[in-house]
Amino acid sequence: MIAEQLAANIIYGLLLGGVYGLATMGLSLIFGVLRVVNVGHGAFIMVGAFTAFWMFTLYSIPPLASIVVAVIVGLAMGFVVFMTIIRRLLDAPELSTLLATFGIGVFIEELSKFFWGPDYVGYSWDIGGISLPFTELPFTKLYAFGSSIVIAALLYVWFSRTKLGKAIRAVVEDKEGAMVCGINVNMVYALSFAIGIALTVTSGVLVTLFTPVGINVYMGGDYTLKAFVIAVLGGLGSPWGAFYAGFIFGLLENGSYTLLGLIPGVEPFGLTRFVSFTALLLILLLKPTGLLGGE
Amino acid sequence: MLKVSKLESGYGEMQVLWGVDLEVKEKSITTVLGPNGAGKSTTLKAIFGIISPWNGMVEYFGEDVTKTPPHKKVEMGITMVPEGRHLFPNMTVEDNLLMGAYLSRAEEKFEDSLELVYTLFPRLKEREEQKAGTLSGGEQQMLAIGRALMTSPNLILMDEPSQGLAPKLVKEVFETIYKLKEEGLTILLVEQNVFSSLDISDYAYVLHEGKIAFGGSVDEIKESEDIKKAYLGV
Amino acid sequence: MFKFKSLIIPFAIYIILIAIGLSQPGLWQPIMYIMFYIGIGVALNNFMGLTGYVDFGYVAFLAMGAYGMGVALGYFTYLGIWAIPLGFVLALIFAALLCTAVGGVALRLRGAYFAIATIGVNEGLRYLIEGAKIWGGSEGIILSGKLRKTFGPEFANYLSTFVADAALIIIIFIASVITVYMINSRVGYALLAVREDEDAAKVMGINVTKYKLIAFFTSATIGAMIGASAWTLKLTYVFPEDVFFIHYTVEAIVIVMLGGAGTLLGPVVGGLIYGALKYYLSVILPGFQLLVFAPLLLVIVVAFPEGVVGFVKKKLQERGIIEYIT
Amino acid sequence: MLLKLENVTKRFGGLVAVNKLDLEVEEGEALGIVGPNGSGKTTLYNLISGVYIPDEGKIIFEGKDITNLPPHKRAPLGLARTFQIPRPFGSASVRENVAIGAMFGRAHAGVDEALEMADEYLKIVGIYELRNKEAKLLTPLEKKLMELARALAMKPKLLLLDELLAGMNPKDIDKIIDLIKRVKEEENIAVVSMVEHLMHAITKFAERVVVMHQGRKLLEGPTIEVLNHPEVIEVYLGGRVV
Amino acid sequence: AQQPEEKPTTTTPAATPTGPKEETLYFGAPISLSGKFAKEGQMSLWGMQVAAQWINENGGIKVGNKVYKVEIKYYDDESKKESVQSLIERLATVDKVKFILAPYSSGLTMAAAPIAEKYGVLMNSHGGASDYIFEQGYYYVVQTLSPASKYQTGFLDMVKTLDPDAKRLALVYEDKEFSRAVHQAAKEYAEKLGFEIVYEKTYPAGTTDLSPILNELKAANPDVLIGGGHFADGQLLAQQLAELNINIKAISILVAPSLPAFYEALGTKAEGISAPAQWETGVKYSPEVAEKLGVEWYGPTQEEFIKMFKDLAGEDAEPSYHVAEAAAAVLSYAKAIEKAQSTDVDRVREAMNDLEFMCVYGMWSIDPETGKQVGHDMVIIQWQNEEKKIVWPESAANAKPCYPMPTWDEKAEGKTCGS
Ligand SMILES: Nc1ncnc2c1ncn2[C@@H]1O[C@H](COP(=O)(O)OP(=O)(O)OP(=O)(O)O)[C@@H](O)[C@H]1O
Ligand SMILES: Nc1ncnc2c1ncn2[C@@H]1O[C@H](COP(=O)(O)OP(=O)(O)OP(=O)(O)O)[C@@H](O)[C@H]1O
Ligand SMILES: [Mg+2]
Ligand SMILES: [Mg+2]
Repeated sequence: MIAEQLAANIIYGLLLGGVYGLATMGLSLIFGVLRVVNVGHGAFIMVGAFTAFWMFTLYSIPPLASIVVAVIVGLAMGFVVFMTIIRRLLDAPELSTLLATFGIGVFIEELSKFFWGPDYVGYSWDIGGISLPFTELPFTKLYAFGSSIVIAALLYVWFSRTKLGKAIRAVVEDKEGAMVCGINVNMVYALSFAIGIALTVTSGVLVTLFTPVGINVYMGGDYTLKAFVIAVLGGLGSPWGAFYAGFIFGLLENGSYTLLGLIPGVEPFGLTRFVSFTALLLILLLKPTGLLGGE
Repeated sequence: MLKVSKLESGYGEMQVLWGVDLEVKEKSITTVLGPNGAGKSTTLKAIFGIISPWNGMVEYFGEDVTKTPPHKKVEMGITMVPEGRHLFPNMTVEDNLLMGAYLSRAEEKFEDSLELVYTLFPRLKEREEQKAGTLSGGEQQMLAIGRALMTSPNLILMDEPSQGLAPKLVKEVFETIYKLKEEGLTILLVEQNVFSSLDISDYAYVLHEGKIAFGGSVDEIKESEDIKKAYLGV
Repeated sequence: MFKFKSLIIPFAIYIILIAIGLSQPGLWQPIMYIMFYIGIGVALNNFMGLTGYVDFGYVAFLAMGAYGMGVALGYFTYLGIWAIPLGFVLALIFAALLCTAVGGVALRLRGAYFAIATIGVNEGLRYLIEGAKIWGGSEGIILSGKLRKTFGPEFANYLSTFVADAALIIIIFIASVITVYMINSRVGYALLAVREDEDAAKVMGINVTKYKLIAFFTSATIGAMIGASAWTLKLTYVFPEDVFFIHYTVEAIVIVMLGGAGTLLGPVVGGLIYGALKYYLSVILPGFQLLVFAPLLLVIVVAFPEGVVGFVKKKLQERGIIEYIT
Repeated sequence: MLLKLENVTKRFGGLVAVNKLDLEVEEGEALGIVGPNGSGKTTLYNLISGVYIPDEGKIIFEGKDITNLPPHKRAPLGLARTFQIPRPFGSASVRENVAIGAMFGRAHAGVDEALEMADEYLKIVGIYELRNKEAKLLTPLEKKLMELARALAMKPKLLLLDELLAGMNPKDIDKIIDLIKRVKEEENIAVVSMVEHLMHAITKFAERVVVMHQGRKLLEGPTIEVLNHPEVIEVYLGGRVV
Repeated sequence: AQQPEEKPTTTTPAATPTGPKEETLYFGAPISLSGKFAKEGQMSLWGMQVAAQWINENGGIKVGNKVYKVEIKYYDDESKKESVQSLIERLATVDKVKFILAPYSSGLTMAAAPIAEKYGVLMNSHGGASDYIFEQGYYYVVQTLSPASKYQTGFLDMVKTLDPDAKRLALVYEDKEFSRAVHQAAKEYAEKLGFEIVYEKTYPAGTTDLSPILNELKAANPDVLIGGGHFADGQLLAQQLAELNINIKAISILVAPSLPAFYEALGTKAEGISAPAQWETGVKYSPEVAEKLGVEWYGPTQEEFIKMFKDLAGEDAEPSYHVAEAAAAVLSYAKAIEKAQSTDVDRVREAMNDLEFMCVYGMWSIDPETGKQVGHDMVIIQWQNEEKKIVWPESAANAKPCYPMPTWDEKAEGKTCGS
């Protein structure tokens, strides 16, 4: 009985972890390249969630297809935000971008509320699932997971195989060095920011595949928090680290539940959060720069 | 080939260059000497575009490139070996060189450039797989020059390439620079090592408080005791 | 002493604010609202501004303070009036305990790793309290009834409408003095070095851990005092969801950055701008204030990336008045 | 004996940066340390100042074993250094930078006293007029001079200079060497150890020279003698210099 | 800022040529138009405005020879306690408002109480349900909505009536003060009714995956489930019950199902799911019913109410119970003021003690001592055939309960509660 539930929770944890991972990669990428801590991260996830919602509700476009829309929306938003604000702050003290992204996040939320209202919306894309002996696995969640993996893999290939991907790495390592190689540093910044935001918005779509309800303009806060933690766990600035860390976090969150349930007189679900956040600290104690963090 | 006229620039509100004029002839080595803080590095940075010129003009083969951003300059065949090397420390030696050939113009000549670099610096070939950050100072300097060569440049701006190198390496670096000239490259060199740089240069300028205090052929400088005393402390 | 010249402007600001609050109808709470923001700015600045470390989990210290007071008033109500000083003591103790735990673990981390690890501390602690049902778990501690029964409704009200505010004001005054003292003492210089280059600071003979802990501890305990007074005493309840709300940390960081980190005047001006702007916008444009507030904030960041006070300081670099601005 | 290193080794992964090194530094001497790039000179300084802890061996300072002492406990004993790549406290003023040295080094001055000392040392190194400037705005040279003032203000017994003169104008080099020599006498700094690649500077300053090569001590002895040794010429100088 | 001038404050005389003296009476409201309660805040504001409009169009509030027109003076509290306190004070002093409509949620109401008390203003809670607010001894805080302890009890009564054999009850709810209060009270009540509690677990706020709990719940095999907490998690609970194919005979979820968005989000999955509501469109409160019960009717009829709401909020908007409860709070002030024939806070509060009336929202009367709402009854709604129907209590119902609800598989094939 307990074994079955544990198995179910582990599977769910892994699925959830995949989405967490993707939802963090954008944050990590932006930090890695631009040293910008995007406090407004969750607002972009929210935009992605609403993209999926509107595409489905207005045009009956299945959420998987609206990933394409999300990428476009994300690139556009990223580009605009970079050009209007972030670009002006690159030479300013590191933390001023934190202030800026806070403002951007609030602005996006409030603007969304202005247009879309404060409702908690959702959509039903019922496409069945797989029945396992101990639980049910809806296809939507499997798709969310699959898409995360595919997107992460595509990004990996793009990063390691294309010139532009390498240029991004070069800029991260040494800006002036990149300049003398003929790399357009500003373009790389703009592009990385835009890709980071596009990833985040896309992950917002996948989040709704996982949780197609409760979509609201303020939904991003919890994701921001988790994304921060996962980003650090994976090693800041390392999108791949973030991806792995997503799995660990998802697993801890869901997987520890069954065991905590054995303790009498507590709320095991609440304590899973305690466990996952404590695990973060322990891991950082052993490896102060996260799993894949450099020096 | 490169003509700089009345160049003014600085940092924030502080002006450092107060009208620098200089000229670099094709296939020559031109050295800029001068005391610390005179604005030598600033001049190179302003020419290359790392900081923007406030006033004046930079011409490259007669074309106005004053406002051209660095990556476009590299495209046109200008590159720089910056002070402090600015390598990609976590990339291997090979990858650093690869990044040098980032632009397609350079990529086409990748094989040739790489061969040139490895013949000039056999040490780099030996350390191909080592991370740039763990190289010794001298090796790093070689790599910085090598990476610049990979952009298949016509003109290289070099900022104190011999700084911090062991005497043996200093010699090698100057020899290398000389060889580069023989290969048909043009070099604008900033140095503190007065004697060695004058030895290999064709033309020299002395920069003092953001202005050119002297410019001419190397022989002229060598002959002028005044200049040596006043600006070079030798 | 000349060092304390830089207290003149902040104290003048406080006194003017208080005077406005006392003389203008309906402005006392708004002023306290602004003072609260100034308070968390000054408190966080004592750590963040002086060491350069960002603590995203900072609100946990306010929470510890809130719980300290909550536990004293909720579980030791029989002590009568003495429960209040006990509350402050417990606030200090809880904050110090958390400080030791976090300091021992997280302060070994650098930069953004530290910043975000502290989120883990904050969230972990919150879910521990909720999950293990400590101090009432998610139901929190509700005090109004107890206070009213123990002290009578008059005095209970007096506690949350006067004593709490007075305590906050006193805390802010003391915190400001501490800040100026720290900045001008060996501690301040040590922290300046730590902020700029921790490794070089060590070689200079600075016991980096010690000074970081001093700043951390100071900032944490001031935060706890604010939590005890501005939250528990004033609101008469403690809910974990509320006191561990990370938004407060973000606001505090924003205030410090807005004004200028590492200066005393910075968070004061930051809190003033932040609080006043938000209050008046919510009065003039209810429902749309954040839509206006956010772009305003962005304009300020782009115009003064080093904070308003940082900018002014730079402009006044060579003038005599600079001595008054720290 | 002021400083004694016994069989000190430091590894980075597979690389042995400092290899079974023995080194003794007498009180009152002016020592030069030279060697090819990557021969372990900076690493040696990092070991002495406590930035790294050796993998093997012992470091003894004034008879006290400081091998495992953290850096902040070494400085008050009388150790001070400059960095090869300057590490100023960027947003602090030049004066504050130097004062920090005076406060936490062996001088252990109070705040006011330290600020006065800072002025004094800034005058000595000749950048007094820059004292209110933010340190990060200095030129590399000025940063080096500030680091020298900062190290001197610590009132060290042993001063470790790491390529202080690199990139300096020949005219200034002579001035700085004179200055260090003078301060060394006046301030009773027992020893100055200097790492440089500039041979005219080394010959002008050092009484004794240690040559490092691949983490080991290749040779040591009186300056002129060592610099003329064929092995040194072979691995380091590449030709006769003096 | 686009509005340079602040609106005139206090009771400014309106320009009326003749007749009784007309004045404007401001009711003050700190309201959550941003932050986590933005949705409820917006709904409540509309409710207040509808009620004020109705009062003004129907002769205002008559006190002596004066006629008061009502206007709602509101500010956005961003769902934050610090703001609430400032705004209460501003309302009490600058705007000289004596009658406050409390902010949304119990926590914010608690934060407001000491300040309100200090300035001697009356505070009427239309969105703070928790019982503890009224156990603290605040005399000037009164309640219009039914307290938390009553939320899930009606549903349990209903199940017990429908199927005395459905004994296995499970509770799955959000670990927050409000839902805890609701479900603790419900649990006690259930035990009294003879239910067997087969499963009880909470989940933390902000959860996006309930599967760990639901996998366990499935094994517990309950007949009846009560739970939820707020909008997002309530929707999620239903969604994941469907995904995991956990069939239960009757489900009541707090808050979420009472909004149309619930059905829009879940589609047929919402069929048969119930929720407690303070009010619902179609509930049978009318002047006639009032007459039958011998209580006074006050305020718009349901048709009027909904029409006025739609005029204000837009044709597509559906009033949630927040609209009605906020409107009722406004009406209760008006009624009490008329009864007291004074705008004096103490006299009005006293008048409230034995005030009893019915409005579109239902009955209104409070416990004189604590101010707690005792007159009002909750209703149970259930989604049936794409519509929200009132199924309990029988006196208010406009449909029969659909019991047991269709299984998830049946629903997936399109079966609804009507078909
Ligand atoms: N990044 C910078 N920010 C502000 N000021 C700078 C910066 N870099 C240089 N300066 C200022 O510009 C002036 C000229 O500096 P520059 O580096 O060009 O001199 P230089 O001739 O190259 O000296 P050196 O021989 O020491 O390299 C100096 O006074 C310095 O203070
Ligand atoms: N932190 C480190 N991690 C890995 N390798 C290191 C580290 N520090 C130094 N090294 C390596 O140790 C060797 C010795 O370096 P060190 O800096 O001591 O040389 P050096 O004698 O000071 O050279 P230079 O004259 O160029 O400054 C070099 O090969 C260097 O790459
Ligand atoms: Mg230079
Ligand atoms: Mg070195």
